[in-house]
Amino acid sequence: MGADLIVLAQQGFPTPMGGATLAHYLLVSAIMFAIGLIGFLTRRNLIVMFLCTELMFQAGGLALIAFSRFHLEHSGQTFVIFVLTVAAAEAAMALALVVLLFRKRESLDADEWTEMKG
Amino acid sequence: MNEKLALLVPEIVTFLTTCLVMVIGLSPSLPVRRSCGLLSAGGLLLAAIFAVNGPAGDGMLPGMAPYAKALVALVGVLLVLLVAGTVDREEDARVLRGGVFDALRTNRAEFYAFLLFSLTGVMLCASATDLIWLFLALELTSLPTYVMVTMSTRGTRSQEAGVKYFFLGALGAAVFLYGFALIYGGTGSTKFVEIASSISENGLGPITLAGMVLAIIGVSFKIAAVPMHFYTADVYQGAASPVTAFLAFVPKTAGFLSLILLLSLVGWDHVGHASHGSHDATGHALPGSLRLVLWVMAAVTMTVGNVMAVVQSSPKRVLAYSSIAHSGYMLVGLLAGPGDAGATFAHNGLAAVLFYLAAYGVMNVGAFAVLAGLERRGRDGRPVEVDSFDDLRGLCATRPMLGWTLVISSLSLLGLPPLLGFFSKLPLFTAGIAAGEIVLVVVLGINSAIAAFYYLRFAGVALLEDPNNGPQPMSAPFPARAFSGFIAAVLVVALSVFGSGLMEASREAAQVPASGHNAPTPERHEPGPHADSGDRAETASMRIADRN
Amino acid sequence: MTIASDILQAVLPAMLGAPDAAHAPIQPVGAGAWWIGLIPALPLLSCILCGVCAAIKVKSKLPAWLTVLCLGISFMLTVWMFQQFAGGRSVTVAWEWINLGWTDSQGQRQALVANFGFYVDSLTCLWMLFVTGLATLIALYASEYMSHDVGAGYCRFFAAFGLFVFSMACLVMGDNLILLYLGWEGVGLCSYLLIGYFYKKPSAVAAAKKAFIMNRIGDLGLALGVFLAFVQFGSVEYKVLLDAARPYIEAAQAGHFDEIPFTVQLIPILLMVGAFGKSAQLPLYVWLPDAMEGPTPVSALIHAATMVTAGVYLIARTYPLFLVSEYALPIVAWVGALTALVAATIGMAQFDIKRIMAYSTVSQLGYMFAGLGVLTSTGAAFHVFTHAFFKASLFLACGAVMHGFAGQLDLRKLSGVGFMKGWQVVALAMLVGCLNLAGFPFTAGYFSKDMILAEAFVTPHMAPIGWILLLTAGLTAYYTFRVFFRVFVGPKSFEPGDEVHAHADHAHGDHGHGDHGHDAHGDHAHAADHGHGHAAGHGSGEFHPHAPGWAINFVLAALTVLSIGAAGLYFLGDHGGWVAKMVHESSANLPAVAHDAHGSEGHAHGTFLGMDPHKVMYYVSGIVGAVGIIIAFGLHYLGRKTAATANADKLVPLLGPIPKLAQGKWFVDEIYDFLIVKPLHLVSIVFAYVDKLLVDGLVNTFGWIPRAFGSGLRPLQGGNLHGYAVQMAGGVALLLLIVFLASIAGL
Amino acid sequence: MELVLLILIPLVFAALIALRPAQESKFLAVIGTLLAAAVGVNALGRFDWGSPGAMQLEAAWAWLPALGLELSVGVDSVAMLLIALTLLLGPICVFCSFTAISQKERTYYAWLLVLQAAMTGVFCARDVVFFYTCFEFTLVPMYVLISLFGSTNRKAAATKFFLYTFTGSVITLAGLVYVGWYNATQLESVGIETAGRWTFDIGALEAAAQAMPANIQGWLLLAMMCGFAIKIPLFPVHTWLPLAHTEAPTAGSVVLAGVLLKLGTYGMFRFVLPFVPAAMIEFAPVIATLSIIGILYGGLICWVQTDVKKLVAYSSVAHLGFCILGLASLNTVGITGSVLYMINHGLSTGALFLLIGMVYERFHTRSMKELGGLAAHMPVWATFMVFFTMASVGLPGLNGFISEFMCLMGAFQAGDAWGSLPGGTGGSLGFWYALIAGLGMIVAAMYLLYMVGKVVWGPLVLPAGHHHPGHGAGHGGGHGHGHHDGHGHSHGPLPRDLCEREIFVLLPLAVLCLVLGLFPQPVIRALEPAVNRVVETIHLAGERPEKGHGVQASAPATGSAPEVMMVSSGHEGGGK
Repeated sequence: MGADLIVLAQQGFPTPMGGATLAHYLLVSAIMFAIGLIGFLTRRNLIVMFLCTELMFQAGGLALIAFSRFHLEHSGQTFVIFVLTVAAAEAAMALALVVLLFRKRESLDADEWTEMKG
Repeated sequence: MNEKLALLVPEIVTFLTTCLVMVIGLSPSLPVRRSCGLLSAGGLLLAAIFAVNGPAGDGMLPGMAPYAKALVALVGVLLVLLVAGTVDREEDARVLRGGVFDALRTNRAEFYAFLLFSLTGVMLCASATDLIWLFLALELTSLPTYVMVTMSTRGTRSQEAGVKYFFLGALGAAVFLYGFALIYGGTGSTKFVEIASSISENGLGPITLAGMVLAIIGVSFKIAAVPMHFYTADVYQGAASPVTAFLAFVPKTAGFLSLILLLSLVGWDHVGHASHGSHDATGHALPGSLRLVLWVMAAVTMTVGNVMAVVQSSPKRVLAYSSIAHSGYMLVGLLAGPGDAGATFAHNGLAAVLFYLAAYGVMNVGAFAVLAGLERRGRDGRPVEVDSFDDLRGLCATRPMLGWTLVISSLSLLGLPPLLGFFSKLPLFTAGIAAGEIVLVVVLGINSAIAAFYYLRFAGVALLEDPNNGPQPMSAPFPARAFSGFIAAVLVVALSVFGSGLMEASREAAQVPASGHNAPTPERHEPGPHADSGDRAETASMRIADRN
Repeated sequence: MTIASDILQAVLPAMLGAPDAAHAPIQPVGAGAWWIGLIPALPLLSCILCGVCAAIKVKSKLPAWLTVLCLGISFMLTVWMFQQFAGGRSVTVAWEWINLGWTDSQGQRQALVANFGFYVDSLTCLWMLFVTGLATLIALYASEYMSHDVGAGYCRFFAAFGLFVFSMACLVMGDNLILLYLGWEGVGLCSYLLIGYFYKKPSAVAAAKKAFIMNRIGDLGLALGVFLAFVQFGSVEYKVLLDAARPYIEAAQAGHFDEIPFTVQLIPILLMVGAFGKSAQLPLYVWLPDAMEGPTPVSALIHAATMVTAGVYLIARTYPLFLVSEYALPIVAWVGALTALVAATIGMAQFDIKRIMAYSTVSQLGYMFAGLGVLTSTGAAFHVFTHAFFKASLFLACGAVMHGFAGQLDLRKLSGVGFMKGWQVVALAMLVGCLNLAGFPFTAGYFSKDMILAEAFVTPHMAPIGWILLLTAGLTAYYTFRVFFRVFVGPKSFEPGDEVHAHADHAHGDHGHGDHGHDAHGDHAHAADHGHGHAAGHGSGEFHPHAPGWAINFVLAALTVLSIGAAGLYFLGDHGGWVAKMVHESSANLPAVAHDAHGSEGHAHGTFLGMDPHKVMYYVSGIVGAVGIIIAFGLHYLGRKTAATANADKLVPLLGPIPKLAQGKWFVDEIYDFLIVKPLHLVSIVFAYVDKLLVDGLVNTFGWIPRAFGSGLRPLQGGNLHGYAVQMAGGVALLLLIVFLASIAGL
Repeated sequence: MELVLLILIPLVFAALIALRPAQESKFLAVIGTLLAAAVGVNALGRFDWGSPGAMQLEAAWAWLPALGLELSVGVDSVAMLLIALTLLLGPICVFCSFTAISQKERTYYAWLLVLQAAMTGVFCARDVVFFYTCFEFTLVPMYVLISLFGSTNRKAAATKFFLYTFTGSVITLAGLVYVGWYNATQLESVGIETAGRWTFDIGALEAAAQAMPANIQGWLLLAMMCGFAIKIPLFPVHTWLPLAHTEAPTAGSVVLAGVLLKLGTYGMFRFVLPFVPAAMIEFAPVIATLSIIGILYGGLICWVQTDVKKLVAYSSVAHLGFCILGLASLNTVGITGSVLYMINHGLSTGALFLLIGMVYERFHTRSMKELGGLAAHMPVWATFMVFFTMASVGLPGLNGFISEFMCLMGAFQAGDAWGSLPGGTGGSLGFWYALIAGLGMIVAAMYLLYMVGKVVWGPLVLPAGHHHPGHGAGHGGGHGHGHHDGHGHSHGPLPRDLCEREIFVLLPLAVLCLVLGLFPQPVIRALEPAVNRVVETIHLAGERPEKGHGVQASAPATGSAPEVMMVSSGHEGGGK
């Protein structure tokens, strides 16, 4: 499996793109995802956490675009548009939620909300 | 384009109802506002009728779309009845007392609209033919539920539930989105048919495999399967009971429909990968690694759900964990797959899952309707939910209808014959055994026994204990809630006698077209009586061919 | 080559006294008459009638008369049966009891058939005659003896009495081993019920329980024997079984025991265990002395005359099976002889006259077994027959004493009873009984004992048994007359017992009255209450022994006559008398050997000090008996001034610990208790704890595991968003790892 | 149709009881059970006793056909007799509860009737799932009865009872479903008529299961025994029983001992023996050993109990051990004995529980330390007690004997040493099994007589607070005043000794004990063909141990060498 991945990663895009291969894009995408995840896991501020999820979404978006380019196929790009839309909707909700929560606790610390457990 | 629209009539009907409800809900007239629920129910019924009479879908499992839509719409009706009075209770009371109506302070329109949106999302999941579609449908299912949870009560618990649900949900969504991206990357298409043919031609490459795994895990957030289950108990407990019932059914259904679709991209007929009993020469199984993932998930999910439920003291948390366990059971069906082409209901794991979803929806409504049908005065004089077994004591004596609903629902959830729960678990047994997953079936059996411990507690508390000496819980002033529970209880009994039609329907719904990527193994003959499903599969494949 | 084959070779020809029996072909099994079924049915009817009496609360002697009537008719029918069917073989099937068939691996149809049917031959008649006859007499005796208990207890007594006779009839008349087993356990039940008749006495309850359980041990052997007999021969019916064993007898006679299948040889060894239990042989004899807790008529009928001879009957009935086993009869002989000796030694040291009689019963049963073992089934049967009469009469005499002296049975507290007013019949009956038991010349007991003794010396390798039995005969004479000389003659003196049931003890069994003691005295054991109350009421010296009434005297007289008359049976017919004839006509006969000479020449195989035992044993045993009586006379009569002391007391210190041990019954009960009962009880307690802690604990552990898991997992649900997210991410990673590893592994 | 009525009538009356006022419930229950009994008598009459081995009175309705279920009923003589036992105990349980149950009567009687319906259903089911449904559904009424009407520790007992038996039977279901799958998919090529179709018909599955290779049969045996052994209960999975019995109300104990335990043994008879004969042959020694351990171990534990009811409860463990020993002997005598044992144990132990319940109702204790010598206090009761104890001990002439004797005899016959003797059947048990199990007869006498000796005989002991009606005058004045029934007692309607109703409840049982002890032949004759059918199945399986696929017997040509090798290696595997 690993070997396949490397082969795939070393394939250039169908048309030259400044030497950047699919692997580079995927790597960036993965790093973005990882940063988002780590941020989500480590930060306590709800807004930052939300932004981290956005980062993860966009990592997926980046991968989609890269693949779309790789396959010379547009549906991946279409997908990204929808992802962005959804992300926007989520952002709206997140903000509303954050505001609501802030009103209750005067804080955006996610760890304030541990009433229910077990 | 037009033929596609015909497939979407139920969704469209639901959506139109949504629009209507959004408007109606803002009416200054209380009776009109109150008709939101009825209107939603009516719309859903209509959608169900269209779904039943409508054409089969054109996705991987053509039969699944109408079945799932009808199922979601009908259980949706029960849920609409159940959510009566969840929002706007104080506002209505204020208006009744002579207060001036303030459109900004009423949430009814949004609430019902979100509910219907979410249901629409599930329906769309069922008819998805494309990864993008599926993604959007899933998000459409989820996003409204975040809001519903948060606004379901005015307490901080709902908000806590909301924040946990939303953030973890977003994390899950990111995971399956990444998975979708990888699937796309591995196969070069977002269309299911093309993905499936790509996989069957080129095999399951590493990227596609990684994508599948991520997608499965991400979507399993919706079904509350381990390891994506952590939110479940807190969210279910924090949300108002009717909304909890909604959460336990709707996203779960969406999740399972999506999982079925995703797995159908790979197919269940990877000959030679099966490592189970050598006597089973059919070889109908998922690829080994996916099988392993699902196997582990199924076993761990049901076990974790059950053992956690055993130690809980809050009925809602018990039901939450049990909901996890039920997802674990259903994963067995998913793992078993559709069996041979034209397999009977008993061999078809997907049919078992689809039937189980229906059964679980009904039993679940019954159980939560009882919790929703009761309330207590809180310290501030506001009604609060009941969330302790003490409040359920002697319910059969004090409120026979609610009490017996609880007894029947919980015994059915337990899987006690001859109730519906048993007949929905039995196909999982049969399908699991047919797929050679005997160990998993035994695990399932033992888990049913563990589950008996806490379900018995529900039944025992309601039926056998004497009522509390202290202040009794009151009936919630919404007869619709108790009514929905009553219908659910009746259905639990009725379906265990007359459920064969539903089983047949779910079997047809779970037919994977024979013209798929892998021809059926020649030595297995097709039994005659199911020729019509073959026809349907053929038409579906023709349709696919046309489009291509 | 072996003991048994030698015995057979030597003795079989000798035993063929009656030439017709020797060469007669196997008689066909005829059909019996329907009324034979009435013989067991009538006692059952009396049982039911007594039950009805209890239900309608009859408060008269009606149950006794009903019982006597039914048993009397039954006896008459038995006599008729004897006239009609003795000498032949007939089967009367009352109804089909068990009939279960199957096809075996060879395709043969096999069936387990056991009918409620009655097999009548001479042996049956012999046994049934004294069973029903004695039962009738003893019922009559009991009608008076139990009169203190008129009411529910009376009904209970006679119901059990009737049931006993029914069971005994099934035992004796049953045409198959399973019906025998029914009777076997049925008599055990009645024995249990009757020993425990005074159920408020814990000792009676314990004795009853002991009797039942000891018998059950034997019953297990019997059951296994029945199983094996069925497995071997495919039937449990005598008509099949006894004939099926015949082919092997020839091999046995030729000494070729290796030609006889092991299973065939095992059958009698299993059956004999049952016989040992029922007939109180070593090592299962300990229940019988305790069984004397029951009313005396019960002791007389069940524990002396009839039930305990069932073991003898069983062996006699299945004698062909015993003959084909290499070791069965020698074992029987040895067990019998040792039992006879051990019981006699214990009997010598007891003071309770009823217990002495009980040990003498055990001892005499040992004689009978030894008789069977030394191949004189005739002697054994004859001894059973005579013993039934004289032992019944002895017991009933003891019972009369007990009845009259308020339960006093200690021979140190009674003296000169025979000289008191109204006690002459009792004393006479006692004397005759004692003479019989002691083997005084020309009594019935003398002849029957002689037969066994002589055969013991005749039979090769069995001489030690002869010596043991001879010694026992002397001991028997001694302890028998010890009782007689101390209790019935000598200075008049008595001390009444503490149980005055004759006057006021309506408590036994009459439920209505059972509890007065409680109100008055609190929680004392009940029987003790009564004792104290009445002893005080009667005061010292005011007690007047009441002499037996007409029923008791009549029965005693009748039995005395019968036990004297039984001697005459020896002279009826030739060569061993009437009993011998009866035995020869039955399954207990030693079958003929076709090929060799027979006649009295064969007797010379064994000798008694170089003489023909048959000729000298009459004198030897007579002398031994007389010596015993004389010793008893010297030690217990001569110079005795009081009831309590006698010359024998001076001897006691000389014998060291032996008298103490013998008086303590060699502490066999204690040894059993220590070796078996206590450990078993301990094991049971351990089991109870194991069950609670280990077995159930394991189950609870399984129940606890999910709970523990749940509690263990709970901390993971810490309520913290980050915690959840971390775990979710970890879970995803783990699953991906699994997939990765699985892919590498090639799944 | 009768059979369905037998299930429906109690259910209908249960519903009626639930709907009508509480005062009427006991009468409705009486009518319901008596009506069911009357229909049962009719069914007994309609049953063709000439061919008792065949399934009769059959009827079937479609039920969830998509799952292949059928609501099909039918009985052979074994089932018919067990149904008769159920129907007999039904009214008895109702009658014996008249005074014992004074609260929540509707709940009590309604569930009692539901229980009866479920039990009847088990015996007449011809469909595995229907069987299982009834089998499991008995748990609910029993759970309710124990936890509502039991004694102090009732909740725990009821829960344990439910969970323990439920857990086991789920595995049984898995096993049976496996057979269903095997029948539907694995048997197409071989000539079994019902194969290749998804069905749960017992007959069809029987044929399919017999065709399984030996190692799979072994697993199947294990799976089925999980449920049945717990229900029976076989050592070491018996611990729920003493607890449940001790806590259950009288009628509950009667039903539990009388019928519920028989569901397990009946399950073994109906499923284990005919389904997996080859495995049964292989594992008979194991099962027999467990049952013998149960006989001795349970018996000895009885011996040190102080609670009468617990003693009788443990005695059930011992008694059922005999029953299973009979089944494990795999021959006609043993299995017939076992089936008889099912009935006899129901009668005698049921009656013992009734008797203990009657005492408990009067004195509110079951401790042998607080009760003693009741023969003086309650002679009628004592008479019955001794009678039924003797039936339980296995006294010949009463019912217990025939069955116990035959069970032991069966075990004895099944000795390998005497396979060729006329009365031997061959097998893997034999002399030592019978001998050691036979020790159980002695132990039974020990503990039952110990109980009788304490409770019935001996000096009168009543619990504190239960003074016998005093006469005050002590001795002299007491004579002739013995029958002041109920005088001075605090517990209203009950006289000191048994009342007519109680005697009426016990009499039929006593009569049956006697009748079955003295005239068992009609029953034995009825059982013979049904049992022999099973025995022949086992026989066939035993004759061809080298051919795992029993069906190959009908098509001998297909038995190719490699297949035989595979199967025989599987055979070894199953043995582990």
